Amino acid sequence: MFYREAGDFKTTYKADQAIFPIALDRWFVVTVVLVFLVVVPLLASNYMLESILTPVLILSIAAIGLNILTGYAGQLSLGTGGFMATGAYMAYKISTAFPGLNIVFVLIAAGLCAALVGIAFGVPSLRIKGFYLAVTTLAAQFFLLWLFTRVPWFVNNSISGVPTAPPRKVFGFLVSSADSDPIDRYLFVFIITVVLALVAKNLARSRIGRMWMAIRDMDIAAEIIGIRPLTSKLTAFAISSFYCGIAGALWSFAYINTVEPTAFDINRSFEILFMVIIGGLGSILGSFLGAAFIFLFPILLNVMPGWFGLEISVTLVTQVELMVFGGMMIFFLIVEPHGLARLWSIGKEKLRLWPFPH
Amino acid sequence: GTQNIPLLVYRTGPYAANGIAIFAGMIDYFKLVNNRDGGINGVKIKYTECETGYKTDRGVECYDRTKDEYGSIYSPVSTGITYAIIDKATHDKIPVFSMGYGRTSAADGRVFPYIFNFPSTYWSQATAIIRYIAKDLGGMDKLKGKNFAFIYLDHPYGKEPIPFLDIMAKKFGFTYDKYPVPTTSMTEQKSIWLQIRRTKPDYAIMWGWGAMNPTAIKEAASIHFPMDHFIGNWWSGSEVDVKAAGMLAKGYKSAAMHGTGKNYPVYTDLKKYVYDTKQADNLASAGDVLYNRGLVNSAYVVEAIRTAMKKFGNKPMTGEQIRWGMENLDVTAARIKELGMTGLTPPVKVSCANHEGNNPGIFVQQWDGTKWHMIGDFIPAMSDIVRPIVEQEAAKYAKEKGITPRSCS
Amino acid sequence: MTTRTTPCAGSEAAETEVILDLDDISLSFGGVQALESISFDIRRHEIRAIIGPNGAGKSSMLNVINGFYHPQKGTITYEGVVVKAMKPYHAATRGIARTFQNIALFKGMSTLDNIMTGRVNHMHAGLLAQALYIGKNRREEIRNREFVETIIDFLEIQAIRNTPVGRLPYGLQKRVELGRALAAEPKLLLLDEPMAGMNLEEKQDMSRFMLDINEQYGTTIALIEHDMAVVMELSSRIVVLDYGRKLADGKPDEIRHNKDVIEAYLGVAN
Amino acid sequence: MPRKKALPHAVVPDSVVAVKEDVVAVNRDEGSDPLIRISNIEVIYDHVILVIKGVSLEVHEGHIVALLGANGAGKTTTLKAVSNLLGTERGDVTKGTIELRGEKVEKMTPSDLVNRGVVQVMEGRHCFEHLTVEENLLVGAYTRRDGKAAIQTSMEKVYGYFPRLKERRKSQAGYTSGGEQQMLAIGRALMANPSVILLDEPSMGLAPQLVEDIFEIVKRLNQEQNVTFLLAEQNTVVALKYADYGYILENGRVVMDGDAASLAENEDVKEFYLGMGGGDKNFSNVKSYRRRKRWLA
Amino acid sequence: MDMLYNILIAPFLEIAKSPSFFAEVVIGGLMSGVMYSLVALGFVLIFKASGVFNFAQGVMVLFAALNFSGLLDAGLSIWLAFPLTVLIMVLLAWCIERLVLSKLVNQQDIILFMATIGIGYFLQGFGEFLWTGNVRKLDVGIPQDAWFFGDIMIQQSDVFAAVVAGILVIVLALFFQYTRIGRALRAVADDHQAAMTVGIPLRSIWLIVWSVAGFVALVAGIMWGSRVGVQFSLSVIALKALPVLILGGFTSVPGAIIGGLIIGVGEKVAEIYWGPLFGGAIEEWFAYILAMLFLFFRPQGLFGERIIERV
Ligand SMILES: Nc1ncnc2c1ncn2[C@@H]1O[C@H](COP(=O)(O)OP(=O)(O)OP(=O)(O)O)[C@@H](O)[C@H]1O
Ligand SMILES: Nc1ncnc2c1ncn2[C@@H]1O[C@H](COP(=O)(O)OP(=O)(O)OP(=O)(O)O)[C@@H](O)[C@H]1O
Ligand SMILES: [Mg+2]
Ligand SMILES: [Mg+2]
Repeated sequence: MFYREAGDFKTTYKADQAIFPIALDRWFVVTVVLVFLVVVPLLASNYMLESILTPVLILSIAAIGLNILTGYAGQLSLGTGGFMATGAYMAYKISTAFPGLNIVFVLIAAGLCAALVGIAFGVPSLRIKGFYLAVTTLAAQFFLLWLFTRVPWFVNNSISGVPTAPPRKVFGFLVSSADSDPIDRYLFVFIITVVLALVAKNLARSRIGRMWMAIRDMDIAAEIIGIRPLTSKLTAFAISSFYCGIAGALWSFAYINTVEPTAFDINRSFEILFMVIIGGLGSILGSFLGAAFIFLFPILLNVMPGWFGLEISVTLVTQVELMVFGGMMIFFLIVEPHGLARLWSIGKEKLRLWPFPH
Repeated sequence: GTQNIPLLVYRTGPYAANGIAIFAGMIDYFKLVNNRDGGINGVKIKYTECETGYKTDRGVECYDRTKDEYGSIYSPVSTGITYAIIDKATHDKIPVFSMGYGRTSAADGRVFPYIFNFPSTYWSQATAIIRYIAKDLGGMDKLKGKNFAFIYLDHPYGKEPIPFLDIMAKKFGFTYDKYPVPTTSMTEQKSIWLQIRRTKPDYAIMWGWGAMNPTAIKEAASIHFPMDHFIGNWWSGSEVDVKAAGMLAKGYKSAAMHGTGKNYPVYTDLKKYVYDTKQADNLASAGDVLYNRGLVNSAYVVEAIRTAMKKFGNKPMTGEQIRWGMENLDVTAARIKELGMTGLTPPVKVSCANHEGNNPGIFVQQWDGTKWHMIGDFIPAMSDIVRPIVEQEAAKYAKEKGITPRSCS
Repeated sequence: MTTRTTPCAGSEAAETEVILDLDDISLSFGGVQALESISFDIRRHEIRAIIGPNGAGKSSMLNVINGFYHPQKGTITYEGVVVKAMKPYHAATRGIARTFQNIALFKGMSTLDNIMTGRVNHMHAGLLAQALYIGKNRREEIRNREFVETIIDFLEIQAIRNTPVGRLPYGLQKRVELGRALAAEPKLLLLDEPMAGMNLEEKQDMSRFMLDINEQYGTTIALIEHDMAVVMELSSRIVVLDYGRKLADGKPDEIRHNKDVIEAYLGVAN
Repeated sequence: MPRKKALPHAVVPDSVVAVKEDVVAVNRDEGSDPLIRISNIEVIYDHVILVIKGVSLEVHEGHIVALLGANGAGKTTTLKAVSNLLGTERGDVTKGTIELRGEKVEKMTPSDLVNRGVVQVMEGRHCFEHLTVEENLLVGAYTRRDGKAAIQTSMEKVYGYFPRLKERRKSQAGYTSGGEQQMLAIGRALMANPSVILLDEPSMGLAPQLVEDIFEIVKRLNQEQNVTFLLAEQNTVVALKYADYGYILENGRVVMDGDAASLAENEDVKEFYLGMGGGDKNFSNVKSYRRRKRWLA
Repeated sequence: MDMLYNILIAPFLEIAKSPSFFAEVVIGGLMSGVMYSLVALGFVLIFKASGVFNFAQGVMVLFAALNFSGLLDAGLSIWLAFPLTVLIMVLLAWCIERLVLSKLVNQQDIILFMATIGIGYFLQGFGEFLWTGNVRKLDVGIPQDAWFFGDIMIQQSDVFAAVVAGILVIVLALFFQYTRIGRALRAVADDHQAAMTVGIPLRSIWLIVWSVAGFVALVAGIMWGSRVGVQFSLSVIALKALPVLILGGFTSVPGAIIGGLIIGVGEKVAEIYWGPLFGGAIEEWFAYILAMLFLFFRPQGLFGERIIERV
């Protein structure tokens, strides 16, 4: 009864096809965005902004990227880290090669590089499917990281191979490197995230999104009704990698400040995959929920004993963290295999029926 | 108040074995200072741990989480995390003490006022190892025409010495082959050792960490590589690296920045004030190479704080004040004796321009199948070739970041 | 579209041109000869039934027509052009749509989206327009949505517009699948047992839909169905397959009384 | 409806066809406890979708009970509730009980049920794609302990029912035609030597004479081995012809039940399920917008 | 031109120059291939039986080895520690079946896949919790020295591992071939629901299979552990087993061995003769690329079951 769509009539298809057709949803989303845009920067501590919100947002972008590929187009990928690394290294390369170039364009260019790489590694998906494909995407993961550590050109021959992100400005605000104000950095990342999320949502509800989902749900039937597997799969790989590339670049530029290979290793690929699955395959909202959950949950477990004044050794906490984390993942999968996003919508449905059980 | 100190630790994950020993040493020393002396000049040390699992992003998050309350000085014991927090710490005016790891060019204190990497950097260490080999061979001129194998972790850490090996190879006329070991398959080195068996290098030098080390040592032993011609750096020379191979590893050598074993007066105090009161963090590792490294690390930190207190008074020091203490640190032989660490750690003196300390170089230790033994004397680094490159790299960094190096004169 | 008096369009169809001509088609899988020198044609605007016992090769025939299987022998002429080694999506772009015997809907998508996918080849907005949902894409989405809504109305599935099809009961899924095929505005519609799993009333509905499609849009239909009452009444001509061979071909009345067909397929009870 | 035999597909002995009605009656023991008793169950999918709203029904030993109803009425769901497969579809029996010979089925796993002789033929075939036809049949006999020879005999019997399967026995089930898969699904269930069979739309996708054959087999098993059937079927004409008792489901509720014969006489059933009411109904001139009568709106 | 010469010709000249070394490389490759196969075998078992891509297999190797060496360190004899560890693995299988798999019947593959990763996390934390993150030495008397046949060196431990792997594969292959369960497993992998309707008890089937996989993990853990010590990185070997797995085909026991041998030889030869041209460590990705190219021609792997594509 709290959540209702009744009385919310639509008279045109235009209205019905709006991004959030239900008024309550629309207001909710707008409010959330405004809160994060205005209220949060005013109230949140620097730690909150730079170590919690910023990385969660960046990971959300990567999760959206992978969700496009795995959740929408159904191509399981374990190469996310590699595509993120491509974005990070190319962003570094481009921004040092053209110091005057606005960072927004640097990001786009880096994303495009990642997209190209994504297409190259997406080609096998035309023949190889399911877990077989998943394993071959590891080739992208390992090959790309190998490439970036092996070829000094990518890091401008820096001896350590771990260059620091150069300081870059947007509208006069410093948004990358350690000297930038956490608020500026956060807002920069936030705006990019919102834009990319909107774009992803738009793609998902357009022709291309339906093509992806068709390929995902039944590729043979999709081909028979006129969907070309080649274009749909490769666009999925390209766009997904574009997102991951931007996420990787932001990770290096706006979060850890260095361009280093271990930030994009295989564990990162898995981490993003968890986010997508715990959040909900094929859901943009889920990407955010998943990113927040997977990133924050371990931190929460770490700091929680402190709140209760418990003196537990960090080692024990970490071991317990792994156990609880693993357990929670299984728990969530059992409770709702379709992820947090589905839990959310079931919650809404229950609210709609409330106080009646059905 | 208390002197708050953050510890970015890792006791889980792939490098847990190393972390367990090293952080036990660090913590036990703080406990010792608290229990024996009632803190540093009466200011008790309060440390907080944050588990990083050796992961860079977790390290950054730990840094951010701890820096407001505890941000006085960081020793992450991870080159990756060090790199990631160099800029942040500089911005936040918190010193980073990367003792014998991290960014080598940070030894130039003019460009990196907050980063310290004494008693020695990777580059210095590499030159000292070559110097040791030369000594072993009977003179620098004997290096000519020799061939070495360089086995390293394929990671920023492992790659640091490569430019220097290149420079020295040219300078002294030796050649060397590079064998990277990927972080994802540290335990699979068959092809490397097959190649080494074929090329039969005169010496093998290793820059390894974690599971890579024991694997390499075992493989070397099983191809019957002469173990006394196999030399690791000081992150490849602890008990966890050789124990798995046991007697097979007999003869294996490694660089060391400090002494091994428990035969130092400080251990008497440790036993009395820490172990016997059942406060030891991990008693099993006491006396291990990495445990001693932790002790030394903490001792330097404590001495730096003490130095700072001389100037700023006996109260908890801020990051900036500790930085001053680090920069004016002068641990003399006499002071080392007072600390009960004679033989455990060599003297070091840091200056504004030189954050590597005035005395870079290595000891060499050898595994006898059950224990590490120090062999020979301290081997100084070739600072004459290291320092110019340090300055050159630092200048390059300064230019890239738009930093004007401060003046130290 | 009120009451129909003429049974079907069959009689006129006889005079119209041939839309699809299959000549001497043979298809085998390893040892199984699924089709053996089959020839028949389909004329524009007719309802052509393909019947035969289980495993006779009916579905395989449809697969050959839309390029999913490539026959080892024989020629396919579609709208006067010989087609060779056609990919399934080529068939779709040329106006051949179909439904499947084992429902092949996109389970994770809503009814609406499923039907909208049928229109992929009628939409052309660029990637950027789709990303921003502006201009051409928005107009296209709305235009096609309108078209799809007419299909939804036509098939009377308004109520399940937004239900994920995985949750629908079998019969409704069949209906949605028909909708998806219709959305492509096909010239030739291949229906593989569209009425399996339906009760009488639903079959009647389905029949009505097919006739309306055939009449309103002039769509040619190739129909596989095991319910003889339906086949006999709807189709203009029937081809009978029996384990890869063509057993008979002709008007319903001829087939009904064909001895071979009765023996092989219909049984005397019918 | 005496049928001529000599059809190549299924050889059903005449004796089976010529069942006398009074023989049927003798077998029925109405007074005893039912074999399957479903009392007032409610099923919810996905925590929120209520599809069965208080269905009660009984199946007595040796009966053939038909579940009829339109698409989406809840037949499949009811059958799955009995065989305890709902859990795997995120469905839940939230109210009511289902008992098999007085035992609650919710405590049993599906394989326990098979061990008690209850086998289900699922809607939509569900063959093991990668196994050959023959292997599928052998897996069907998984629970049997009476030896290879007995299983072989059963297999021959199944091949006797469905000669087409024998021809295709070496090919992977995934590559057989729809109808062949349907035969396989039924044949596989028979391999378990069940005493109760839950049949979900057995006639779907089968050629007309095979439909009759299938029901003849049902009848014969019922007669000769006293196998009990609960079947969901769209083909109402045939279903009511062979069943003893019928339930009509609509929208998750039982709207009518009774002896098959009396149901077949019911005017509404006649009109909506048998297509016999309202005069000349056929497929080519159905009225476009016909008011549907429903028991429940 | 030079580049082409270096890539296309020089390595072969080198091979020709020293055939005995080449032989050694090949043998070395075969041996490490066997070691991968041991891990891959566990994957195959579980995939074959339930269609679950068990990513926790690597951690199970670690967990088994940790328990085994932990018990040995606690003073138990091998003859006691081994059956005890087997028991622990069976118990683990039971827990996994009870708490995880039985709740996820009939879910999408990817969900089950994720669940196994969750299991992996749990086990890793649990293993470290029980036995700490220290490196443990494992010595069960597997000979660690090498034999020299003229120029060619063969490690005794490799030969030992190969023999053990061979026995394991034969036993498992026979098990799948000649038992009723073998067929039932394949049925389960195809369709959980249908398998239940024919009376296959998923519970006990899964218990059996996971127990056997746990046993295989223990064997792999002992082999690997006595080589490199029992430590966290054992769980990472699983990554190396993946290309082996897809090359051989997910569902084939012999495929795991053949795939292992191909990958082992391929990557060693590539690393030694071509690696230096690219700065080394091409092993890291070579196996994946090799497997990928291979799959292009046979999407189901060497011995995998044909992927059924039908409408
Ligand atoms: N997995 C599911 N999730 C959600 N709803 C479902 C699910 N399965 C079935 N339903 C819903 O339950 C209702 C009953 O479905 P069921 O399949 O039992 O009908 P049926 O009588 O067997 O129909 P049909 O004759 O078409 O097979 C339908 O409205 C359907 O939408
Ligand atoms: N891809 C394939 N590989 C092997 N055999 C196949 C393949 N496709 C079809 N067949 C075989 O070809 C024969 C014809 O199959 P088809 O599906 O065309 O039959 P159908 O006439 O549609 O039968 P039904 O009425 O049962 O659907 C069957 O025996 C089937 O097993
Ligand atoms: Mg068919
Ligand atoms: Mg049904």
